[in-house]
Amino acid sequence: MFSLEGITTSVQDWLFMKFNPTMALAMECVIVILLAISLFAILGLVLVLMERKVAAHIQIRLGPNRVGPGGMFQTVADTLKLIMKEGLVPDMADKFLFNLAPFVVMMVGMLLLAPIAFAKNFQIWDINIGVLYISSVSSLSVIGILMAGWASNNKYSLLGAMRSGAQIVSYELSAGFAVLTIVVLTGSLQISEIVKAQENGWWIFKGHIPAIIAFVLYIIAVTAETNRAPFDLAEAESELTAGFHTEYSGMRFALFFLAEYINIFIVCAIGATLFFGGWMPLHIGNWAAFNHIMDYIPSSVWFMGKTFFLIFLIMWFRWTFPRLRVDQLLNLEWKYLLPISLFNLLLVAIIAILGWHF
Amino acid sequence: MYNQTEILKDTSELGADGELVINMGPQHPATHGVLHLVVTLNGETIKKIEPHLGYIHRSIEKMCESLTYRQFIYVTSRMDYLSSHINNLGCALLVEKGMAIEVPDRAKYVRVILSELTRIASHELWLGAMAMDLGAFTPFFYAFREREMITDIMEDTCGARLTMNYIVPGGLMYDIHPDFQKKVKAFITQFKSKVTEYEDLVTNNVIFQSRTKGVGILTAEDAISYGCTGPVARASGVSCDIRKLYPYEVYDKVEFDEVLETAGDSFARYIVRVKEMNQSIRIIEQLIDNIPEGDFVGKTKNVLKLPKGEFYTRVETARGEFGVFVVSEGGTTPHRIKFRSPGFSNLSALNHIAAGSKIGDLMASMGTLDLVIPDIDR
Amino acid sequence: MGAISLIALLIAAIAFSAGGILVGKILVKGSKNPQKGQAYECGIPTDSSPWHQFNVGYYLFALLFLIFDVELVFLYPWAVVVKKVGMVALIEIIVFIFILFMGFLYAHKKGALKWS
Amino acid sequence: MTNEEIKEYISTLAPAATFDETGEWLNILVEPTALKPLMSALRTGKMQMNYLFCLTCVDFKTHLTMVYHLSATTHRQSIVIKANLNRDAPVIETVCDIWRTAEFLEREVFEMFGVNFTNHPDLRKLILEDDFKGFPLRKDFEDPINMIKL
Amino acid sequence: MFLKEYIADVVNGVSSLLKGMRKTGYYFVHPKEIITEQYPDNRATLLMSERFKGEVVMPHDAQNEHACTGCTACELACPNGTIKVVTKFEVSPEGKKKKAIDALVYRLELCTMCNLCVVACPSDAIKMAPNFEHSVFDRTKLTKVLNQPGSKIREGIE
Repeated sequence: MFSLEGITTSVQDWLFMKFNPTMALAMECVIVILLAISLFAILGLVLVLMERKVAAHIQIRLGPNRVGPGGMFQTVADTLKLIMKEGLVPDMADKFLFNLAPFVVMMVGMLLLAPIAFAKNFQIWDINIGVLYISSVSSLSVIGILMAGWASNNKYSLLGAMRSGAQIVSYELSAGFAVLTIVVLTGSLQISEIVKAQENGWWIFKGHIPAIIAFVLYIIAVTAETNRAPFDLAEAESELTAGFHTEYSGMRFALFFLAEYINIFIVCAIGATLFFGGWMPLHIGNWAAFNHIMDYIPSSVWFMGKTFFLIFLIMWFRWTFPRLRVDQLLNLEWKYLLPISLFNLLLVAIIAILGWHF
Repeated sequence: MYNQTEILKDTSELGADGELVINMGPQHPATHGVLHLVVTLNGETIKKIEPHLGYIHRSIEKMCESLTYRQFIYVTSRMDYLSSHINNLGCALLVEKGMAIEVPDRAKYVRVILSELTRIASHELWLGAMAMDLGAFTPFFYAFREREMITDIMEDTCGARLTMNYIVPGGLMYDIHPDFQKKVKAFITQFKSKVTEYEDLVTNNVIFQSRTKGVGILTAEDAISYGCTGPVARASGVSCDIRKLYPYEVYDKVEFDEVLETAGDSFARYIVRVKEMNQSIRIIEQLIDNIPEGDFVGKTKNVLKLPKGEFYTRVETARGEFGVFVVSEGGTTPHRIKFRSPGFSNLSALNHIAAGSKIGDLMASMGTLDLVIPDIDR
Repeated sequence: MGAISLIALLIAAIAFSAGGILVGKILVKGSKNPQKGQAYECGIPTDSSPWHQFNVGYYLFALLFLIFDVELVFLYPWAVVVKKVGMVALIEIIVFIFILFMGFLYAHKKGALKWS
Repeated sequence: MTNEEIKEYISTLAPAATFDETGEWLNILVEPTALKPLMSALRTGKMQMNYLFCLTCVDFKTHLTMVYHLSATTHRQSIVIKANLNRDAPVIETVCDIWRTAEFLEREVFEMFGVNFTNHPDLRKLILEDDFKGFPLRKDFEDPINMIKL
Repeated sequence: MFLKEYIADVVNGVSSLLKGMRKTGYYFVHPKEIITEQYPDNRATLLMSERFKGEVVMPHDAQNEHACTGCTACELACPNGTIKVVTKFEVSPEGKKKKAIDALVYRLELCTMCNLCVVACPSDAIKMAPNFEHSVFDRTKLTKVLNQPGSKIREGIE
């Protein structure tokens, strides 16, 4: 049975055996670069196709079904189209920032990959402050969006960027509090520790009420942070045409588009790690046989399954709800989510101290 | 690197308080057509909206001056293309009134049924488009599924899906399709079973309600002063349903309620339209089994000539009161024709109801005014 | 792998983005057209630049965020040790959050959370 | 109110008015100068004509005629007010401070017929381009490029 | 009470959202409800209403005969000048001169499908056909001559 478990260590061992340490490290870096790039490319293609298929089925349509079997290569064709398009830069734009913005957005997405545990022992960097690292790096993405909106010298872009700035920073708070809930329960910021703590039950079950509240808060907050409907005010189509990326075309637009989906993947991966036990299989109490069968499913499948479930949830939101207005959006955060988050944090602290969680 | 960029411009040259003038349209996803709004913004708040029209002005009024009374009816299909049948009806009624042409009952019944179907189709499209303006894409497809059934009925009977061109002065161009009654009944069942979906997805949705309630309030007095008609005025509590006030065809024989709301906000306009669809269904149900047998077209002269004088008819389209004003010199063509289009008056209220609200509210206000641009530009 | 992986990932990001844009540049022979350089404003030429002072509404939220985010960072170390320290940590954090909440209520009362 | 009563009432407001009852509604022809006071009186006086449902202009080749269709939402009686204008220099006072719908309708008449509305707050072209020459709905308007004669 | 209202707000809001999600979720798991028509693929089974007004055609029978007398009633009835009847004088075998059409020029790009020409035609020579695939690369191709080359007027139609 194929599993990614142990591959990293064996590759690393092999490299260090064959080459001198510097060389081995360099080789490792190359492998990471290649893996990350291919992951980005594949994720982009898969997620865009998934979005279109989910949207189509919800909207009683078929969705893309012409390119390849069942429309599987539609996104490949779209990417080719975007590559073949001319990347226009408005005359009045701040050209340096305009060109820099997609890079910033991509870098943020890429950096966030580092602490994610894709499978057992398959993690690029198991940093000991993993959760804090994710919080801090993900808040950088707003810079790319602000940069893009400002540099375009377009009124829609600027409005979109401003909205997105206010929105992302606001929702970062409740995302942070939701993450803290799990940190309180686990007592560690390290991703591998958090996953290990869920060996005999995921936090969403073990942490009961506060964990469920935290999960709901987290999902809402990350939907807003990734500028997805119903919080897609930064690119509200009917109001600001395309928001902050109105002026982007060709490959630069594709990078923004890709970054949006990568961000969704990453926040869902983190959500899966925190609340659904990452790559941990589903274990129920002392049903030994059941637990054993579950163990046979590779950890990478577990991880991807959970992540894609959350991604589906976020897509489901998008194709069901209308968009909020900008003041309502901020109201939701500051009047509902934030007080609830604070209250929930206290609740979880009490539960953790008294040991009421399972 | 930054020498090409003036980071902060002097605000004095840009008007007070950093006002931003933004063009919405003609190529904008929310204006549904080529409406051009010049919006003055302060931050997110709208200070002023100024419509610029004429992107698809074809001067239908001038065109009609060179068309005969048989021909000019079909030009009006292209004004408010979503209620083309009702526009045609209004013109035909004018000719019939001017020349005192007797219309057989069968034609009257069919005309009313098709008018109501057109109204439902128009409201369905509006519902989808309005939800889409507010960011909910899915109801659009659900609404279009039902609308598709109506267009199929229209296609069977009228031979066209949008610009029906089914009415001639004196009756109908040809008889209804043999399956007409069966299909309409099938549509009514389908519509009734699916109408709850709009409630789940749109009406009761907390986001939708908060986006539309209290947004774009138009008081009854303003509605009259701005000449608003149709669902827009009825949402403000102004009774203005031509079908009730000045019944034409067989509207005086059917039972239906004029839907009135008092709030005058976007949500009320939404509710009025949804309830109106149900009332239309009610009208159709009363008529569909009772279509009398007989001729579908009355006797008319070969060449229609309106007597010298002035004529005015009005009908209730999906958007409101559609008036046709004809000045005849006694010839075969009108001397002057004026179409009082509901959209034009409704649009004039836009600045009033949207000024002071957010950009997001503009979508709700504009969406619920149900603007069809060819109707405004004519 | 340690922190060096971050450099690797940064390189990956730059390579990915630059690669895509470069491939596009190489493949596409763009045509010159003055209209292509215009900013999009629904087909109407823009008359004024958007680069000027902007409504303060957005910034208020950024300021509030700063306060709360700093507090959030303080909470991280607390969250790690709360289980070990026990009741003392709980009382401490109740006091801390109470003060924070007071600030929040103050901001609310002042109308800073209301969009102007 | 019957037509006779309306006639009497209007005669007190605008003594020079002439009446025509051949059509569906009572037609009242007034002098352009007398139009504005009459309109104000109709709106605020006992007629309460609060609904201007059609405002247009007709080119009779010899003169232009402004046509105002008035109605009231309370008693639902409609009357038509007309005013003949000089074709070379058509000027009439605006009614858009009485009925706000008139603002757009008068702008349309302004560009299509060239009628100047005094005291109109914003008398610009609404539909046509700003540099458009001529008044399309007048009978003598010719546009050899865009108009196809059948 | 404030807190009670606050909680009720949250609960009502969330439940209304869940209702919407249930509806969309229902359609997601019921692919049978899909109504997409695979247009170019289902061309063979595509059902067009026989009344559909797609374009004006002139039916010809097996002997390549039509019923048009060239009376120009359709030309007069048309609001847009879509139809132009070009007539000629045909000499019959008996030496009698007879008016007949040379070409019935139909400009599809001007047509509004109002059906007035069909109604006006005294000999039912033209009718509306349910063709809707009109796209061409050159708009001059939209100007059609309705009578087929070499066609004749059917016997007995005046």
